[in-house]
Parts: sequence; C-alpha cells; structure tokens
Amino acid sequence: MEILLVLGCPLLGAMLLAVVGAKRYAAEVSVAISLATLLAATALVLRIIHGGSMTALHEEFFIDPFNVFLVALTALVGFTTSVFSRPYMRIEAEHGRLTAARLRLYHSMYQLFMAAMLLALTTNNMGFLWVSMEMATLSTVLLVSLYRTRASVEAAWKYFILCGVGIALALFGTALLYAAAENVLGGEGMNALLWTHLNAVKGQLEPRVMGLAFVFLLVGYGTKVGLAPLHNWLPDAHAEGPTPVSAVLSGLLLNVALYAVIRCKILADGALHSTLPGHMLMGFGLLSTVLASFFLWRQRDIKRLFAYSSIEHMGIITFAFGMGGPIANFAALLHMTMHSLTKSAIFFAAGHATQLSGTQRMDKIRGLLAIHPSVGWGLMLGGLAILGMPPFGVFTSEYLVLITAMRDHPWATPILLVALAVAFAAIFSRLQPMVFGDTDDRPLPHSPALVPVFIHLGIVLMMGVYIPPALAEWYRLAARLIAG
Amino acid sequence: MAHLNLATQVVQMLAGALLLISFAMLAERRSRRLLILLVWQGAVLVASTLLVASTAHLPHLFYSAALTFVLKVCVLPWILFRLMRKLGIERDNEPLVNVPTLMLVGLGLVIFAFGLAQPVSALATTVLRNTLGIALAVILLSFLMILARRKAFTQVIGFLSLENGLFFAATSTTYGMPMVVELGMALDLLVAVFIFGIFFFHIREQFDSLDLDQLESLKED
Amino acid sequence: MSATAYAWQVGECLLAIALAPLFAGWVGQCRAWLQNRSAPPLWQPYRVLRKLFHKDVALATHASWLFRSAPYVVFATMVVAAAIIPSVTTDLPLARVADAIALVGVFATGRVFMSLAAMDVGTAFGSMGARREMMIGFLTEPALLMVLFSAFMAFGSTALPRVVEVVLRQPHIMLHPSLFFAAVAFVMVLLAENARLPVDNPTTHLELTMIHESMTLEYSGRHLALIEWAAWLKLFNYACIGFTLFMPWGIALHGAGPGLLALAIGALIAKLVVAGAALALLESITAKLRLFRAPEFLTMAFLLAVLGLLVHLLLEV
Amino acid sequence: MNGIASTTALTALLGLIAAWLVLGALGLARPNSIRWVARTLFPVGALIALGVAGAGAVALTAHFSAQTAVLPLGLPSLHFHVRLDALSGFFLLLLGIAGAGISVFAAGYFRAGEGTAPGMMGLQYHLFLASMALVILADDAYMFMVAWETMALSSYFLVVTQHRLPEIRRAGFLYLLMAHVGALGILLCFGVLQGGSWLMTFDAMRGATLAPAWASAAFVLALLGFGAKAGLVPLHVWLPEAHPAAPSPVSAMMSGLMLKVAVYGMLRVSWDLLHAGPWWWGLLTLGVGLGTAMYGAIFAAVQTDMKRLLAYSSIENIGLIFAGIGLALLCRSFDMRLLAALALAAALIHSFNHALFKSLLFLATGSVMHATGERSLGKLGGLIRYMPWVAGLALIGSLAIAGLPPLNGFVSEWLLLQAFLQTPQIPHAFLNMIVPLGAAIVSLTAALAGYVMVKFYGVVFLGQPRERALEQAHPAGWLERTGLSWLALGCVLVGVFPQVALDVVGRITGQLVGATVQRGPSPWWMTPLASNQASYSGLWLWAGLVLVVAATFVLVRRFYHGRVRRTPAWDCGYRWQTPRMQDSAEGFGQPIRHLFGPVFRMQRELPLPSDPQPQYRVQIEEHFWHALYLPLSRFVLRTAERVTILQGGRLATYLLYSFLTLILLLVWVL
Repeated sequence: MEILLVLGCPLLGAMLLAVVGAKRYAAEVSVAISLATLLAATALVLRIIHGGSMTALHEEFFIDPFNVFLVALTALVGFTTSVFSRPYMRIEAEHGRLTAARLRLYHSMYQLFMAAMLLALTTNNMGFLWVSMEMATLSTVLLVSLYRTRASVEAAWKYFILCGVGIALALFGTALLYAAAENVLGGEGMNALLWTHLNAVKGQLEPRVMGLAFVFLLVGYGTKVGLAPLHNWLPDAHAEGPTPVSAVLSGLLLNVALYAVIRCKILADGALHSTLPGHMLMGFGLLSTVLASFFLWRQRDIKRLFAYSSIEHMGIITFAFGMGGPIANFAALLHMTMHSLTKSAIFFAAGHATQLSGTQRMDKIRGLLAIHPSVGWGLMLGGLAILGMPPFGVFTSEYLVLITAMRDHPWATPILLVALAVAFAAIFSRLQPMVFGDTDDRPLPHSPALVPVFIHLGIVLMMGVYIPPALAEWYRLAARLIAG
Repeated sequence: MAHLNLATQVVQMLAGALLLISFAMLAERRSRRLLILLVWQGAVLVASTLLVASTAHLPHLFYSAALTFVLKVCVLPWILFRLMRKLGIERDNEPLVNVPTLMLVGLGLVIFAFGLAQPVSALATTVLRNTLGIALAVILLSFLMILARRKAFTQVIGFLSLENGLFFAATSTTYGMPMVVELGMALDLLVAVFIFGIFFFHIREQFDSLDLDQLESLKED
Repeated sequence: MSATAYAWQVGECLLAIALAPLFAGWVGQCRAWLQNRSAPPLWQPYRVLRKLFHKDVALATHASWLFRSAPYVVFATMVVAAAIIPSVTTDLPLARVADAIALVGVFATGRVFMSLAAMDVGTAFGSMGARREMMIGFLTEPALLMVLFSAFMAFGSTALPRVVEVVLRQPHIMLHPSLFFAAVAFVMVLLAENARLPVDNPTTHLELTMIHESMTLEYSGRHLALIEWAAWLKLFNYACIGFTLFMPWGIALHGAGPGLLALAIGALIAKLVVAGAALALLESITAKLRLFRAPEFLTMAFLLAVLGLLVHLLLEV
Repeated sequence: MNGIASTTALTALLGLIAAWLVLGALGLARPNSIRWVARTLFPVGALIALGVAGAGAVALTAHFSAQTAVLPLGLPSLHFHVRLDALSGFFLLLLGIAGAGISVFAAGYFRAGEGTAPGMMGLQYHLFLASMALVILADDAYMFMVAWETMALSSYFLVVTQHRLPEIRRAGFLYLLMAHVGALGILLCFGVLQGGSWLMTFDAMRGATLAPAWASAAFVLALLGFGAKAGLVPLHVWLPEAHPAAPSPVSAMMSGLMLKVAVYGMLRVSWDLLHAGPWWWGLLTLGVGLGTAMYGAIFAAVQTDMKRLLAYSSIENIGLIFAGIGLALLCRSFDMRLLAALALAAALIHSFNHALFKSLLFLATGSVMHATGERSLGKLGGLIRYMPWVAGLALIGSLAIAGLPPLNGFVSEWLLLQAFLQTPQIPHAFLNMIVPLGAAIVSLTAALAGYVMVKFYGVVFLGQPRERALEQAHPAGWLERTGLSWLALGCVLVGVFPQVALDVVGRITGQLVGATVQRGPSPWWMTPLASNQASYSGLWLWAGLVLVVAATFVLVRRFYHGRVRRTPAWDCGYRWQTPRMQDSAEGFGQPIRHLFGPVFRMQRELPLPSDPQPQYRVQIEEHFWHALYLPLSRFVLRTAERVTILQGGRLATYLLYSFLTLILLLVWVL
C-alpha cells in the first residue's frame, strides 16, 4: 500500500505538473508532491521497522532495510531539493535563463525522475530495475539540457550516449542473469528475474555465466555510478544542468546506481564463491578516488569541482562495499547517507553563490561571508564536512572505512590517505577565497532557501557525534543483509 | 528432431546474416544506407524470433516478435527517415578512417565474443544455444561502430543496432525476457528515440550541424 | 650548619667584595709593568669608587626605572655569585642554593640586565654595545657550561663545594686529560666574559671597538660605581671558579678550624696574585681581535670545552 | 573518599566543558555586542577554566586512582570513552591556569569590527578550549580524533578572523592543511596501535602486544602526526605563519596551549599506549627535538615581526620539550627509570612554564598592537614609558623565557641539563658519548634564547620610540593587566617553589615510568638527585638577590646621596642623532646572520656608498620551503596535469574507455 503511494505520488505529480507546470504556483505544487512522497516513504519505513522485510504485488516489489533506507533518503533529499529549487528556479527565470515552458518541463521531469529512482529502489524484478534506470537516465537527460546552451546540450548528449550504451550493456548482463537463473528456477520462469528468488538460489547459479553477467552489469550500472574510467559524463552533466538537478544527480542518482550494482554483487558473491566481485569493486573504488582527487586540482568551475568530489566519494563507498563485511558495509551505507546529504547541501549553497556572482568560475566568486553570511557559512561548513573534517558525519564513515582497510587490506590505506590529503588541499584552497575576503556583488532578489542546507548539515553534524541507536540498528541490519 | 535441426540451421543462417549486417554497418558511409541496413537487421531479428517461437511453441515469443516488428521495422525506421528528411542529411556521408583496420578489430572482437560465449551456450537450453556468441559479437561490433562514428545520427543508429543485438541475445539464450519487462524495454527504446530526435534539433540549432567534432568544448585543460 | 658557618658565609662574601677592586688594581699594575709604563697604585680602584660615589648622577632624560635599577641588580647578582663560590671554605650554607649551572644562570641574569639597561637610553652606542655583549654572551655561556660539565663528570657533582672536597680527597683525579682542555677553554671564556683582550679592551676610548664600555657610556655617579664594582667582582668570581675547578688546594674543608681558614685566605690571596700576573701577561702578549673574529675565538673555546667533554667520555667512563 | 573525589572530578570536568560550549552558544544570542560577548561571557569562561584547573589538580593528588566513564555519544560500536588520570590531570591543570589568564585578557582585548563577529568568535574560542580539554580526556581513538580535529577547525577559524587579508587566508590554509595531514598520520598510528583487537579504545591498545616492527611504525607515525601539530622541524612551516596571523589571545592559546596538547598526545602514545621500545626511538626524538630547538632559536633571532619572533621561539621551546621526552625514552629503553623520570619531569615542567610565559608574551604583544597599531619591530620602541604595566609584566615573561634564574624557565632547563649530566651512565658504548653532547646544544639554545629575548624586549619596550605616533600609545585596560599579572604570577611562583612542581610532576612520572625523582627535604629545595650532587633553591636565590639589592640601595643612600641630574643622553659628539639610529631588529640580528649564514636563505639589498637615501633590506626565508614543500606541490600539480588528459572532451574516446574497461574485465573473469 505504502509502496503504491511512494511510487504514485511522484508519478501522478509528473503528469499533473506536465499540465500545470507553467503556472506560478507550480513550484509549490512540486513541493507539496515531494512532501507527500516523503510522508509515504516515512510510513513505509515505519512499516518495515515493525514488520521487517516484505514483498508486495505478487513479489514484484521487495522492501528490506537496505533499500528502504535509501527510499527514505531519496524522498528526504527530493523534498528538500524541491524546497530549494522554488526560489532558485524563480531567480533563474528572472535572470531570463528559463522560460515558463522550460519550467514546466523541469517540474514534471523532476517528479518523473523521482518516480524512476523510487521504482528502481523498490522493485524486486531485475528487469524493471533496468527499465527504471533507463527511465531515470532519459528524464535527467532532458533536465541537464534544460538551458539549451551549447555547453548544456553537449553535456546532455555525452551523458545520454555514455549512459545509454552503459545501460544497454547492463541489459545484456540482465539477460545473462536470466539465462543463468532460468535453468535453476525452471523454464517458464516469470520469477526468474525476481531478486528474492535469485538470492534464494544464488548458490547454484552457474559461476561462469554469473561472472560474465556481473561484469556487464558492473560496467553498465557503474557508468551511472561514475566510477573511473567510466565517469567522463559526470562532471559535464553536473556542471551544465541546473543546480537542483546537480544536487539530486550526485545526491541520489549515483546512490541508486550503486544500489543496483550492490544488488548484483550480492548475487555474484553467492554464485562465484570467490572474492572476485569484491576485488573489482575495490579496484574501481581506489581508481576513482585517486583519479578524482587529482582531477580536483585543475578545476575552475565550482560545480565541476564538487562533481569530481562526488566521484571521489563514490569511489570510497564502492571500495568499502568491495571490502565487504559488516563494518565496511555499515561504513559504506553511512557514507552514502552522509555524502548525499552533504553534497546536496553544498550544491544548494554553491547554486546561490553562483547566482550572487553571476558565474560558476571560482576565481570570480569572492567574499560570500561579507555579502551573504548564511550562504558563505553553508558553503564553508559543507565543504569542510565533505572533506571529512570532524565533527561532521562524513569523517565517521571515512574513519570506519580506513580502520577496516587497515585491518583487511593495509596496502590500500596509504593510497586512500594520500588521495584524501590531495583532495583536501585541492578543494579547501578553492573554498577559502570564495567564502572569505571582500566582494562588490549585490544581494539576491529573493531570499534564498537555505533551510535545507542547514537541515542537511545539522543531520550530518549529529551523525558525527551521535548516531541514534535505532538508526544504527537499522544500518547494521542492512549491512548484515548485504554481507549475505 | 529432424525439423528441429532444420530450424536450427535456418536460425543459425539468420544469425550469420545478422553478423554480416553489422559488419556491413561498420563499413557503411552513407547514413541512408546505414538506416536501411538497420531495418534489415530488425527484419532478420523478427524472422529468427518467429522461427524460434514456432519451433519451440512459445506464444509469448510471438508477441515479442510482433512487438519487435512494429517497433524496429516500422515505427523507429519511420521516425528516423522523417528525421533524416527534416535534417536534410539523407545523402551526406561521413569519412571513415581506414576501414580495413576497423574490420580487423571487428574480427578480433568476434573471436573474443565466441570464446566468451562458450560456457554460456554450453548450458543454454534453447535451439539457438550457439548463437549467443553471435549476439555478443553483434553487441561488441555495434559498440565499436558507435565509437568509430563522428556524426550524431550514425551514432544513434549504432546504438539501435546494439539494442538489436541485445534483443537477439535475450531470445537466443532464454527465449526472451518476461513479457512485462520486454514491454518496458520497448517503451524505453521508443522514448529514447524520441529524445534522440529532439536532440538532433537542439544540436543542429546550437552547432548548425550534426558533426560531433564540435561537441568537444567541455574538457579539462 | 653551625652559626660559624653562616658567619663565614657572610665573611667570605664581604672578603670578595673587598678584594675584587684590589685584584683588578693588581692586574692593572702588572700590565703597566709589562708594558713598562709607570703603574697606578694598587688601591686606585678604591679611589675611583669613592670619586664616583660622591658625584651626582647625570641621568638621560628618557631613562626608565629599568635603567636606574639595573646597576643594583647587576651588583647583587655578582655578590650572590661570590657567596656561592667556595673561594675560602667549602662549608657554605648558601652554596647549595645554586649549583654551578645556576651560577652560570646568575651571571647570565647580570649580563641580560646590563644589556637591557644599555638599550634603555636608546643611543646608537648603547644598543650596539648591548648587541655585542649578548653575542659574546651566547657564545661564552655554553662554553662555560661545557667546561663545568667536563669537570662535573669527572667529579660527579654540580655542587662546587662537593667538587672541591672530591679533589682534595683524591688529588690524582686532577690528572684527567679532559681537565686540560677544560682549563684552556675556561681561560678563553674568562678573557671574553670580563671584557679583556683579545676580545675587548677595557682601557680603550674608541667607541667603535668597545663592548662593555659602550654599554656603560650613559652611566655616571653611583650607578657607574656599582657597575664598575660589579665588573671587578665578576673578574674575581671567575678567578675563584678557576681555582675551585683547577687548583682547589688550600681551600678549607668542612669543619676546619680558624687556623686552617686563615691559611685558606692566605692561599687565596697567593693564587690571586699569581693569576693576576698571568692574566696581565696574557693580555700584553695578545693583540685585540677584529670584532668579527671574536666569534671565531669563542667558538674555538666552545669546541675546546666540548672536546674536553668528549675526551672525558672517551677515556674515563 | 578519593573514589568519590575522582568521580566528582570527572563529572565536574564534563560539566565544565559543557558549560564552555553553552557559553559559546550564548554568544550567538547577541553576536555583535562586545559588552555581552567579551565583557560578560569571557570572564565566566575564565572562571570555568579555573574550575577545570581545579579538577585537574584533584587528579594530581596522592593515591588518586584513574577514573573512566563512557558517554552515550560516538559510534554505536564505540561510544566516547573518557579517562582522567595524572597525565591528563596535569595537562588540564595547565590548560585551566593558562586559559583563565588568557580569557580574562581576551575579555578586555576584543574590540568590535575586527573581522568575524564577536559572537561567532566567542563560539569558536570556547569551542577551541572545550575541544582541547576533550582531547586530553579522550580514551578511545574515535573521540580523540573528533576532538583533535575540532580543535584544529575551531582554531583555524580563529586564525582567519581577519580573513579580508589574503596573507592571513594563506596562513590559515597552510595551517589547516598541515593539521589535517598530521591528523591522518595520527589516525594511521592508532590503527597500527590496536594490534588485532579492533576495539580502538585506549585500554585495548594498552593491552595489545605489537610486533616490534609495528610498534616502531606506530611510534614514527605518532612522532610525525603530533610533531606536525607541535611544530617539529621540518613540519613547523605553518607555525610562524599561523601564530602571527591570529588575534593575540588566540596566538597565545595556540602557542601556549594547543602545542602542549600535541605534547600530551605524544606522551600518551609513546608512554602510555606503547610499551618500552628500542633505543633509537629515544635517539630519534632527541635528535629531532634538539635540531628543532636550535633551528627555532636561530630563526627567532633574525625575525623583524614580534609575533613571528615569538612563534619561532615557540618552536625552540617545543624542541626542548621533545628533547626531554626523547631523553626519557632513551633511558626507558635501557631501563634507567630514575633518569627517565628526571628527563620526563623536565619536559613536563617546561611544558607548563612555556604555557605560562609564552601566553604572557603573546598577550603583551596584543596590548602593544592595540596601543600602537604596530607589530613590526622596526617601528616600535620606548614603550616602557607609555605602558609601564605591560612592560613590567612582559619583562618577567622575557626573563623567564630566557631561562634566567630565579624564574621558572630556568628550573626546567636546569633539570634538563642535570638529566644530560647523568647520561654517561647509559650502558651503550656509543650513545654514552653522543648523548651528553646534547647538553652543549641545550645550553647553546638557552643562551640564544637570552639573546632573542633581549632583542625582543629591548627593541619593543626600551630605547626611544622609533615613530612619533608611539607617544600616543595608551596603557592597557584593567582586564588585560589582570590577565597578564595572573600569568606573570605563575612564572614567579614556579620559579620560587620548583620542588612543588617537581613533586606534582612526580605523580605523572610515577604513573608512566614507575619511578619518581627524589623528593626535596623541604618545598624550597630542589634536589632531584642525591642532595650533595645537585641542588637549587629558587626561594633562597630570590631572598639573596633582594637582600643584596636592598642593602646596597640603603647603604649607598645612607653613606652618600641620591642626587640625580636629568640631562639629555650623550650624543658622542654627533649632534644629529635620531631614534632611528638605534639598533633596528635587523641590526640586532646581524651577528646571528653572520654566524649562521648557511642556515638561512637570504636576499640582501645593500645601499651604494654614494646613495643619499640609503635603503637596506634583508629578507630571510627557510630552506625547507624550496627544498621540500614547493617540489612536493609541483609534483602534485604535474600529476594533476597528466591526469586531466583523461577528460579530453571527445565522446569517442570516452566510449573507448568504457569499451576497454569492459574487455579488460571480461578477460579477467575468463
């Protein structure tokens, strides 16, 4: 029941906004829809907390602690983003960068995107997982090219082709998976693609087929996660799309894609009886972290900068999942949460910063504290948080990752540490002059919605010093689930 | 088992045709002929699916064959032809750098694909068990084609032939995916092509040509 | 610690205060003879003191309280130092107050106050003198410490009375080779610290070459008297340190009777006479170094002291 | 009784720390009101600091048993563990006493319109204090790291208070970067320390038995991590930039307190968590310490900015402290417990002293800067006549830091030298020759410190004002004077009753080394070894000096007269003397530049003899920048350039990447 609500709200919302999206109150409608989604998601969470894992609509949907926490996170960030985008898009419109028609497209596509991600999270059918991932791509492609500038069209095209091809590979992987499953689960296997069934019999799946399948799925969905060297679409898409989209892209979409990868890894682990999938993930993770940390040094565009930082953090999370085991998975899940909250908060602040100075070039953005303290502090604190500075929660998960790495794979620890240090120097040296110093920019026409920023940072800060036992328990469940 | 053998031989013949077509696409310069080749590919796909359906008596394969026919032989080509006319790129041909090398690489990929497919076809239960290698080959070749092309339009065609390869793989290994899933995929494909269409126009109005060489401004320096 | 001990403590202190000018006079006289000039009388320094004490103090207009209090502090440090060094007897209740390391510290305090006072008036020469004094100071201080160290390591204590007792109990201990290095270094330090040739010339009147004198340029009257007196005390103290370390014979041990103590005084005076003459000789046969050469001279002293230490560690541990 | 006392002590401590945080939050209530934030909240903060000191003192009472607690915070698997023992008690005492003085001073010091809003600054300030206290209390790796980094972060924000100036931003960046890198090292060290048991509590680490190689790795990592924070050469580069950049009370806290927290961390790891190790640990620490001390002293002598000068002098003192620690480690590895205790006592007492006089001096510079708006030594002078209080108290500080008896600086140096004197007994044919030579460096450093302080005090407070404007300098307010006097009093007291300090520290050496230096017969006799071997009494020395001064004064007045004639200073026959002809800071540093030339990286501009307006300029840099740091950054940048080739902008290339990745992985699984 709740599932239907969770999926229905954004889907209907998308249709509704496709009609009324051009009206003045469209933004408010969008906020309301997101709120409804959030409430439905909360209900779902409560249900799971009390009832435990469950399947619905003859097993087409499957909710366990792992995906329900991502559902909650997605709904939350989706809501705050819609709150943020209300004044933001209005200002954009007044700066003449967007027409009413574009705003309609934006609002409806935004909700569609939400729906796609929620479907991807809740579905039990690997086929539908693929379908919804493709749907997410299609809807965001239009969002990325919203401004219709040369740059945005180019970015969207690259995004489209790269992810499209990637997704296609994932489809082949799914087909192989189906093949492997079918001769275990028997011929007319309507449910040979149902994850729960696959999970039940993963021990008997033919290893070599599963190996192939996993590779295709990993490359396919990994492209969307933004793992190096499949990441090339990510900075362009983040930098050229509107800021709320960048926020949800790196805050949510990457998580969802990673979620898909992990679901597949669980099966592959079971089938292969080897650490191969884990090692692949670790390799991708390390490579992404290191490469991204060096990429950071050459950035001039603020949103590109944080896009690369997203790659870096996705790398860390992937590495953690690759290591496996309850602690590492716990850390990875925590890091997923922390990263999406912090990164979206940063993008909110950065968005307003770019509006203040009228450019995304970092050497033009100066003295935010002087002109708009809340934006300045938001950006500064968010930046420090994403750099893994205690007492913010990002440090907590990085700490756990490092400790586990030291225990299981000591060789990897120095690499990670170097990457972290390099990234710190790169980002912070850009952050500081933007926040501090003097400026002659003028304040914004509308008061920016920075409540989301500080809500997110507040949560992140709390998680740094205190993780509520219920939440911790929930993470543990999920972690154990992934560890299989 | 006789007719089954016959069917198998026919199907394998069709598979071979599929592979041949993708090689042809790899080398084809003219967008128009490329599109026609794509249609042929679709047709072959439908034929093989029908054959399999009839031999293995799988009703849902008929549906999916029909779906494929509608989508890949009628709708998509129609859209693409209209786009071509609208964009006026029917008879523009793109320079392909040394086709022989491309062919050689393609050959290598085919061998690689066959080797890769061995274990899977070993356990596939279908009549087309050994065609999986071909499907994989088609996929890789289309991939190669996409990254060899310099024009948006031809890239899309490559993308579609990649889809065909996937579909063929699905049918050949497992008699096709569950119906719902196939519907979903078909829908996605349709939407994708629409969006491609939109993009052609965006790209043209921004860069007044569909040459991808101009889409290289976003980079690190 | 008997009452007599305290009496002797005070007595020795006064003796030092009284003898210091005489010793300076004696050195001056010897120098005069060696340079065949007609010598000033032995008690010339006392006359100088008397003259200065009677004169008014001509105080620079913007001299602060630091400038006025410095002479007393410097004088006090030297007196305390004199009280600590067992020049006549080792039975000194206050000798335990500060062992030799602290003694070096006390000297440093005096020097720092002197330099600060010199900078206080804010004339070019005052600060120049202060700078040079501190430069020499930071080179001599460690050298002196090293000298003392090699002695302490030989005698196993940093308390001077204890050193004396050790040496007098087993005289052959003086045959440590390290002590010869130490002695040479000590003499060099003594020359530098007391503004003697070749580092500084106490009798020069060319400001550019002066160190100690240029610091006292602004002083006059009783302040100058105290500073001069302190300077003489310093020389006296250094001499006494030398005696305790390298020729402690004659110093009365713990619980010695008045006879022995009288003998000890005699011994002290004898040693002073010899030392003064030696010092004068040394000064007249060396030429003044350029100021930039002074650090080299002192570094040499420092290295010699360290070498002594090294030799000790090499041979005698 | 003691049980109760200790529990109450720990709970009280946590309460006080919480109070600090609340205080900081209260500042945001009226962020722009100086009266509210500075004049009202800071004095309260000072009282809290006194409370912290008191609680720390409880932990130093005889037969106090270590007290632990677990807070319901932190990781679900690892709640915050806190622990109060003699060591942490001592550093809390230090933190409280110095912190109280600084807070009182700050209450009078902060003015409106200086960069960050006062309320925000108050928050950062008290967060800084609280996090330092928490670092000292932490008993598990996670809490330690959190508190440690919070400390770095809050202090960073305080450093960039004047963030409108680019060079201050640069300093802040350098500081936070070094702090973060150091923190990573510490984290790594903890990871190594907990051999096998992944509990990450300090208790588990105490229990763990490490393979020698791992133990050594942990030790080196700790030395790097904490050394970066403490400012050991060559990781010190941030220190002379960050300390001058901060407002003076903050410089005082960083130099006086934060560096000590780093020392605490080093002690905690190397003495409490690690067991006795090979002798080269000690030798390494000793060498680095001595090198740092020498280096800091030499560079301090040539500085022309008073806060930079003090910063370098901090480097020097940290060097001495680490030398003490190293010597102690060395002795421990040969199981010479008494000697180890002596060296450790020296290090601890020196930490305490440095906290006192370095904060005192930094605060004094703060008053000077407020009074004159000048911080360059070349433009100051003669302030003793315009701000007598500050001058007098600063004199105490300067004499103390110069290590002159009878003040506290001398006590610790004396102890350190005594320790070195005993080193020939080390049963190692090579060490027993090398180590004693360390005494030579210590004494050289001490003497240089004297030189530096004469330069500092003489140029700032003595002589004639080098600028006309200085004559308008106004004396400091009563709050500032109170703060300064409090710290100066501390310097004197420790100097007078060294044995008390020695006894207090004895509890720590008892806990860490298992031996304490000999107690004195009475509180005013310090006899760490056999009393006929070495003895020192600050009190009697004071008495003697005061007595003689008084007596001389009285006698001179009695027998002669006290007549004074005021005349202009003698111009040596050159009538056109101006205040500018006094020795400048550069002039005072000249002998050092001459002596230690190769140590510096100097650029001189000498005027021509014919020049009518001769200009002399000398700029001093450190070799480490050009030898170590710049190449490193260049390397990173070059790598970045190479990496960015991957993002060439051509779609085909991107597709090729994923294609190749696919092929690669397929080959892998095959």
